[in-house]
Amino acid sequence: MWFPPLPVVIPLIVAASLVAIGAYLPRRVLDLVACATAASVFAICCHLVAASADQPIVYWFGGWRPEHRFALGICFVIDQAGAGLAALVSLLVLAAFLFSWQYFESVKSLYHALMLVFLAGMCGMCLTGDLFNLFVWFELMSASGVALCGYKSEEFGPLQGALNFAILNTLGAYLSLTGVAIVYASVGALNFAQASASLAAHDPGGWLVPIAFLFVISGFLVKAAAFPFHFWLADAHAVAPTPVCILFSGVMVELGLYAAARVYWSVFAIPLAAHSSVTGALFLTIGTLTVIVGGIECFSQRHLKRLLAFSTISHTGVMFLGVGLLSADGLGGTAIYLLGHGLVKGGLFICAGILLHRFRSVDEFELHGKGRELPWTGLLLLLGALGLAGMPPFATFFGEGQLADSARRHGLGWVSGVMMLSGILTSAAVLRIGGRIFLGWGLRRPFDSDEAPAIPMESETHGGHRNTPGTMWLPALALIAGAMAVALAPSVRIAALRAAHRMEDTRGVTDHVLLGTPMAAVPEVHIAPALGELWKPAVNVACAALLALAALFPRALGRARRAVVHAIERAIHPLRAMHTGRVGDYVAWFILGVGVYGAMLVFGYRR
Amino acid sequence: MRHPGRMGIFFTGAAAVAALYALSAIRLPGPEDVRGEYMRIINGECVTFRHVTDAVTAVNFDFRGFDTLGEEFILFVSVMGTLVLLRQTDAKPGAWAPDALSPGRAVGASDALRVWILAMTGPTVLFGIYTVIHGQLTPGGGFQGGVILATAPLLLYLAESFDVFRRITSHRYLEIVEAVGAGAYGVIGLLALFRGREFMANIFHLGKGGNDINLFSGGTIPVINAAVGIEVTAGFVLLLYAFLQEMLERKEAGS
Amino acid sequence: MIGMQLAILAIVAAAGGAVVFTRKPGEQVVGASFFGLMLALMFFIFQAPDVALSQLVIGAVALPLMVLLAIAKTRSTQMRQDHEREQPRKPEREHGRHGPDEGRFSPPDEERPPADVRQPPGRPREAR
Amino acid sequence: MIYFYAAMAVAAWLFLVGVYGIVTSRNLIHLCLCLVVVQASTYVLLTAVGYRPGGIAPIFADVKQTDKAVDPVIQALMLTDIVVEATVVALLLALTVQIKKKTGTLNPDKVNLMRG
Repeated sequence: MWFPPLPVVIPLIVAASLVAIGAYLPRRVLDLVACATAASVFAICCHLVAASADQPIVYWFGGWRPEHRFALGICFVIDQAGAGLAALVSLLVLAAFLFSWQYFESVKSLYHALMLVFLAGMCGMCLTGDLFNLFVWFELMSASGVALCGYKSEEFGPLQGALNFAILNTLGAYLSLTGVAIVYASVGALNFAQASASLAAHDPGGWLVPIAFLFVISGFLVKAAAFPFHFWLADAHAVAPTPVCILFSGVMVELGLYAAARVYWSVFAIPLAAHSSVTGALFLTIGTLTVIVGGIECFSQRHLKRLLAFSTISHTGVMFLGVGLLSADGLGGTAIYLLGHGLVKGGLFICAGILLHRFRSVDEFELHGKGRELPWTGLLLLLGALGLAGMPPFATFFGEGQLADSARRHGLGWVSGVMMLSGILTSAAVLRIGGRIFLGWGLRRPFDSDEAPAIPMESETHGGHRNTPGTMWLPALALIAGAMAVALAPSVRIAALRAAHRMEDTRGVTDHVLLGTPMAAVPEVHIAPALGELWKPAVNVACAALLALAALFPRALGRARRAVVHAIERAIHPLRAMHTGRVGDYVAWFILGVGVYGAMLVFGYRR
Repeated sequence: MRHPGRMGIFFTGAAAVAALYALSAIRLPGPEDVRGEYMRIINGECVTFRHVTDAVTAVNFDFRGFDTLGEEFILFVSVMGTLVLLRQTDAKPGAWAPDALSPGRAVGASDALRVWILAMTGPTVLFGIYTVIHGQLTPGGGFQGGVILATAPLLLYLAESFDVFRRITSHRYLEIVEAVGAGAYGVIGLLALFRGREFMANIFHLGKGGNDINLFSGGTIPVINAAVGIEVTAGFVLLLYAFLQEMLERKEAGS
Repeated sequence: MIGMQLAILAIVAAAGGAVVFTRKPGEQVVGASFFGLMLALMFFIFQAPDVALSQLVIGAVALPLMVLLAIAKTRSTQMRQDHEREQPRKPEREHGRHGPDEGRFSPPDEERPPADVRQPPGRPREAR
Repeated sequence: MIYFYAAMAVAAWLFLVGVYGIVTSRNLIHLCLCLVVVQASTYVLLTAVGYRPGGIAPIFADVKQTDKAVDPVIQALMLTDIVVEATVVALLLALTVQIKKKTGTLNPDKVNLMRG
């Protein structure tokens, strides 16, 4: 059994070696080593996906297998959901390394080392089966993420972004650790399976379990940019170097969501089973608020990277809705959606990086019409916008279809409406900015004087900017094409649903980990009929296009313009005013969010 | 948002969070027999099966050694991140503000005092090394001893000058040492794979008989402990170095 | 024993509050160092000598040291910036193309209305 | 058990007072030290969780293993926690120093690029 620890261990050892000898190696060798490492991690993760198809792989570090049903050591519990996510992570890291081939001309090996440690932390989060180990990888991911976010420390923007990122995430991590301590205090176990079994057998009663659950996941909610913990994300993503943004938006945020879902199903599902409706309502509330706030904020941005960051927030909301259905098919739909979104968002950020490379700006108004030189990048951006809208054949379409189907069967039809809202607002924003940049449509100056921040950016590259190197547009093309291709094969969708069934089978996993009992076969999975849903993306794209056109050509609204603009501003202003850019405010919102969601759980559980 | 709004939000949330703490406290701690099991097994096994007397070290480097690997790299990546943020790469000697060269000299400390500080360096190093290598027997270990060792060069700076500090703590060299310390941990873990065991399995000789406990018993534990000690020493010296150099940069000092 | 435990917990609580409510970083570092020391003592009293030793070297020594160095650095930066403000200096970098956003960097010590006092939402924007 | 409730109360106090400090902070270095106070709340909680009344330190050099000892697992977790603290603060201080250089102020409310 060689492979399970390697996705974490290989990048760590390579990172250490790069720091030790990297200064004596030429830049290209560093790039090659880094790419080779990411590629081999990708290959190993793909192998793990295949190997865990039948039964989850349980790997006990140090050979400390459970004695008398008691887990002494740390284990990896690798199922298809975790391994698949780790594969997505390593694929995006590979894309980021390719993209940064022409980037950061002056860097030494530290950039590569930080990225590899970041990769190791994310893989560890995907695969682990231990509460404290999850916290350790979470912290490793955050620490390397902060360092990467502030990488361009000669500018001010990255510094503030990294500071807000660090403070919010650190606070969240401490609260998570508090939750872990509470779990340990009540059952004396850190292993997921052990804690789940003990909590089920000795429920401490009262509100202890729901509160511990909330504390544990609050760190992950911060990472997942759930409302009202989301403020840091837009600040950090807007200013981080582009290759880092690919990872931040493509997978890091989703990993927060994954960790929350994983902790719920691995540890808390049985003790909280009697009140699953309350837990579901919590996730649905978070999801709805996050979709709306992220979508509206996204539409009101002019800075392309920041716009994409808010779109990520909105789409995370969709995934929260999927998790909130608390069902296997909802979770499977979320997995498909996550896959599609990660790839599309990675591709879109690369497009932003290409613009930054060519024109030293990602500002909507500064770039007005300049994109005419870059029709292919524009096409990729258009495709990305369609992917955000959930157009077939993008994976987001199939994921959304699955989620809508699952929601309908749970009597929560309104959920699909909220999901459509996210698609409309975010793709409208991308279409609008694309129309302005690549077609030169619309005004050259902001129509509204109360405009969104135009964060000064410096180019990340030196030298000639006359052309776009292949290492930049090829990854973007590959990612967006991948997002289209991946879910076309029904086998991928079936695998996602089966993985979700496995993840949801708490009791089966617990016995499998502690006793080695094989898990029961996965029941027949139900793929939602996709073609009947075709009207949704059509409506999405039509609404998005109308909205984008209205924003580009407000005069076409004629007499109604003043009233419309006025109404929209009234709606948007409070949200914009919330986002003050001050870390003290963010922390206050964080505490309020924890308090309110905690109150929700406490009052819900009394029923 | 104006300040009062922020405080309103905070106090509302804080009241609720305080209530959450209180509500969870009334049900804690859980039944003794349930939550004491982990502890009982470890306390019962660490001497007999691992040949170490410090159970905390046994947990850190053996039972839950994989956590410590992650933690090592948290330290590693934070040091690298701090260096990146402060951009300590190519400073040249002589770029320091003259009055900052030595706090000892700057405040006009007598030679006797400076000699005394210098003389303290030796015992500090000895104590640090002692703390590192006795980690498995008595309280202490790679982390604690490493930080103690890292303060030794600082004493040199206090007594002499930053140039002396710099000379014995070459930046490039320290980075290599830190990386080797961190990487060694992973490599020791990998060795077990080549022996056909799980990652991080304790494959070295644990000790003879049941009661053979000394500085070298415990198999991989003392080796990992030493690697951690090296990494922490180098890491903290680098951190102090980065901040010191940042403070002393003449260009910024406005002199 | 229990009396000692409660006493050290009370001291830790008080010292933590003192760290927060001391607003001057220079004085605060002293408080933080004391706080770290008290935490180490608490670990010791609660039978955690390993942790106590770590806390002693990190919380009471290494961390305050780093903070002190950072304070010293920011002071020297402040001196330089005060020095430069007396003579007109060239802007460090062109912000020109971002026109309206230059004002987002508030210069130090300059009293200006809080940046978030914005146009109330109800008023039509076009009038401005 | 009284020590446990006292510790829990102290942990809650440290968490909230530290966060209060962060919310009201006008100086980034002050803010970093408030974060240290927040983290200390997890130390206090973990210490109390690991403690057993009448237990001794889990070091069996001079005592037999059968003696009652406190929880070594929690102590190992705390060691990790303490190292994490130092490193996070180092990163934040590095950011602080750079922000001071770039903007000339340490007040987190005065530097603000990310509004709206």
